[in-house]
Amino acid sequence: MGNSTITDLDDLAARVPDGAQVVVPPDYSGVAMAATRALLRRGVRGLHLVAMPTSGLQADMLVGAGAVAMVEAASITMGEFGGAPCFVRALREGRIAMRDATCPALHSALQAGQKGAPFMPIRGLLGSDILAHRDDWRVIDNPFADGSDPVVLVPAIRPDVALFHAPLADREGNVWIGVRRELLVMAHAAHATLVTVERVQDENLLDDPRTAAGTIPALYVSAVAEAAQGAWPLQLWGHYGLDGEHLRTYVAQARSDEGFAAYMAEHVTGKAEAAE
Amino acid sequence: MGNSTITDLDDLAARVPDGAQVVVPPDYSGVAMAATRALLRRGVRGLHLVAMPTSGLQADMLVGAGAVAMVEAASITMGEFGGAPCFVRALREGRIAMRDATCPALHSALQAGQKGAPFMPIRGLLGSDILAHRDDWRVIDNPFADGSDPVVLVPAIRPDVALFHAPLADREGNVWIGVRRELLVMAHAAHATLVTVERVQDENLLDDPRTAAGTIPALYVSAVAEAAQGAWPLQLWGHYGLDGEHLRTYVAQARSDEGFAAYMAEHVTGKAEAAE
Amino acid sequence: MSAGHTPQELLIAVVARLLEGCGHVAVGASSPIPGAAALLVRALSGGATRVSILGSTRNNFFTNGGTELFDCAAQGRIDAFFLGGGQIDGQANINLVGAGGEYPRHKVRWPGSFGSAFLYFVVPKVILFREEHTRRVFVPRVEFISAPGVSEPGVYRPGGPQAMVTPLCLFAFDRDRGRFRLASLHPGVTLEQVRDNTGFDFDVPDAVPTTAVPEPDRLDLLRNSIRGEIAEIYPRFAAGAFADAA
Amino acid sequence: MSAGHTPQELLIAVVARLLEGCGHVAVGASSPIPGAAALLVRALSGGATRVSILGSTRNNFFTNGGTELFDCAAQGRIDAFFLGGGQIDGQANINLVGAGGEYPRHKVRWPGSFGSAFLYFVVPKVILFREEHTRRVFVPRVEFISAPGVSEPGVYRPGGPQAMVTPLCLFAFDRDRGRFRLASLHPGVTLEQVRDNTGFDFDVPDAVPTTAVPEPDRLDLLRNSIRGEIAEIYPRFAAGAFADAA
Repeated sequence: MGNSTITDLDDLAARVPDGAQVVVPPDYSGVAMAATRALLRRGVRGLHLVAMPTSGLQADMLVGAGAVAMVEAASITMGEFGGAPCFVRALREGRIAMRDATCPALHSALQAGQKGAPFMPIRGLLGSDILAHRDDWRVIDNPFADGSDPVVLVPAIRPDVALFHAPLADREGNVWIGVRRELLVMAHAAHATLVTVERVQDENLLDDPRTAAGTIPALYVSAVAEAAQGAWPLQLWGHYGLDGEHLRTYVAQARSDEGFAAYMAEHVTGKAEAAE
Repeated sequence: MGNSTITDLDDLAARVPDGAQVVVPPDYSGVAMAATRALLRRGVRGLHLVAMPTSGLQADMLVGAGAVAMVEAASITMGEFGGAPCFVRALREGRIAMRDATCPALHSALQAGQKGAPFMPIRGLLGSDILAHRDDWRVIDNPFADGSDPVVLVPAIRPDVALFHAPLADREGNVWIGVRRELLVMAHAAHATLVTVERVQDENLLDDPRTAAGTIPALYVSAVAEAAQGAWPLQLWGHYGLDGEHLRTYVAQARSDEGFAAYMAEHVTGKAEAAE
Repeated sequence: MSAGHTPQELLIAVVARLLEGCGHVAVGASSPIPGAAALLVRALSGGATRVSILGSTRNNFFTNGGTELFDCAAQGRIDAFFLGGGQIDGQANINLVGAGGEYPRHKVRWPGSFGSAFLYFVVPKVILFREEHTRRVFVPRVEFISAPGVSEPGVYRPGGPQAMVTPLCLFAFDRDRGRFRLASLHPGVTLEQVRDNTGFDFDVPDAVPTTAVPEPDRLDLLRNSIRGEIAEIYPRFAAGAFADAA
Repeated sequence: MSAGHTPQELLIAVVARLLEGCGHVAVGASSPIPGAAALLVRALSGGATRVSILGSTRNNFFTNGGTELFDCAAQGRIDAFFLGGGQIDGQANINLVGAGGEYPRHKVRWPGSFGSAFLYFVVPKVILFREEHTRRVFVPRVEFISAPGVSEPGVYRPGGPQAMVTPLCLFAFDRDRGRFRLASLHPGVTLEQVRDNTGFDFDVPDAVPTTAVPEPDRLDLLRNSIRGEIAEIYPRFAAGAFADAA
């Protein structure tokens, strides 16, 4: 448990075992797309993908490639570009298991994992079909209430792997995430945390109190790989916007298995990208 | 619920009602000592003081002055300067109620308050006399465990007031707390948050992503007062150390009611300090 | 454009009236009309109303990650929020998950429930908003309850639905009776038109008012100032939704 | 100073041996000897052992506030921690609250339990450390259990006491039997001396080893490098605890 390893994309991808429970952030928060492509090239299988709390392109590509056994999410969508084509198709054809949730239920379950608490109570949900389909959740009567007060308990999530992209790391493996605190919670809760960054700098992020406040200490980071534009074609807050033209192309191609295969060949498994 | 008020120490002190549940940080995290002296000058009474999770000089002075009805804490101590004299005396003489806790139980209860969760499970405590004396806590069997797995539940803390000192605020009332995240949790959980700062700056703290990562947004801040050296004689991280000579004097004087009264007259209610 | 305002300007004005007096309005992703309405109310309040817009940089001051919106709402610091649904029924149940066939293998799958089954319970004033008023959306009974409109006694629920805004009309929601009541018909819309396009039963007062058109000063504000603010997040919407400033 | 080392140097060496192989050692406030021992083990490990010292700026990398130490421990990321107590009994129960009279009106009141009743349960290797070895401290039964030494079957407890270091000796703790066993006597200390000053019963092996004195290379490290590191947090301790470097 010394400092984290500074490595490359292929090594990072090799650290995600088949069948792992992998937690990933929403499209706006720093998605490790370059690492996801490396993961797809290595042919990962059987993932239990936990969106914290939503996902889009990343989930859709992983599902489309047959890498996912189960999706747990409050939402899977390509946002203004439409539904997630491979996800929707796989769900309809029964090729993946689905655990629908709400955003705050997922955040609370992850925070329970972060805190080593066995579960967390979460308001709402009562009377919803989300709850009706979650046999892994429980309803108890709040023992502090005077009268009856049913409350849902969600079990802690301690993912095998947290995978995300951030602007900056240092040579010790400290990672700067600014106000995107869900990334810090993910790293705390997960057994292994794999991060791609735009850039690795020499100065220790913890030495400056301003950057320290937005930093995940290396203790929680297993490995870091440099990947410039590593969230492309998604955005990275404060650095670059999403590539709308590319996303429109993706959504159009992914509407069919053949189109998705063509997209994969061109952008993921093809020669140009293999050198990534 | 617009921006927070920029005000002065006396107005800040006037915003703490008698009988309020007030949460305060540990001695090293930014204690609003100048505001505490203003509070003592206004003669506050009946406070339910919650240390998050420990306190020292601040709790001792408030207890010594008869301002406190109940203390909830994992520890009350003057650290290397010894025990907290007024606290120890008041406890022995039965003048205050005491709720002993552990640090993580208090942090979890406050986080439950922050999240609007009715309670939080917390590990440990089973078999302790802390638990034996907390009739406001509950033990349930973890409903997710296969066998028996008793776990303690602590009810959420939503303090009336959070009171602390920080290095910096801006004119909107955003407050910079760096890595001292317990201050942010306090502000989220409390109904009113009163903050003293070394300095109020013109630039908005949320405009720079580095300072934003360590900032409590004004939404959670009721009022801010400028108080240079506002933690004195305690330390403020990154700004000044504690005044050891003064603290030794305090501990020596506070050993008796008379000595404490003399300290108060000289340093709190006396003319010099009244102009603070 | 009818009677001096665009359809979007009318809906913004209707939503804005529902938000008046709110201390803090939060607006989710992909919600240009609610977002514009919230910004309008803020402008009218002289800054007393705070607005948080997910996806906006300028109007999002959260510093504690993705959980903060929900924590903030549960703390009672958010007065109004917006929800929609692929299906909405007469009890204000909303469905953001799917329709046709059996869950999870629905024939049509929508993105998912997001934070609906939490915010619908804790935010005092939830406004349902849909830009499509058809029997496809307004169904007798949703096929999947992402979040229920009403809860049994004993369920912790300080929040819930207050009104629903559509391109045809404004509904009020009676939480005790668990039913919508037609509050006003937008200019030019008939009761029959609403009935024909609504799959659930709702209450109708003896005299149905007509929705007030946007006040001229508000139209000025929208066209001169809000248009620019909302363009940060929804440039395409901002370009098409407003009439030119006078 | 006896046999070429100070009493503090001996205790640091004893504690350091208990920490060898740990990935991450955390040290609480007011703990100079455990702190120095942890820094020594880090130096010996070539950096493989991570050390977190509360109150240190240079050896504290936490960025999530006061809760992080406890969360980190519960995640299984802290291998060793130190606890003490105003009273400690033969079942390794510790009392950090008070003695004499009835709680909470104890005649003697100590600071309080801090995180003991959490860390004692979740940190695999908890080392009890006291610089006073008397019957006042080591009592038959603590008057207030801040944290119990052992737990009933079924209680979640991956952690617990492993050993206790005093100025007279080193005890090992048998969690299954809930009893201390004398592991070694410090140089010059007799079994009778330990028995006379210990209020609880403990196991004694047929032959009691003598605690090994600090290895010369470790003394060098302590005097040349650790002394400076620990001075950041405990300047007075650093000035008095070490013999001069050769």
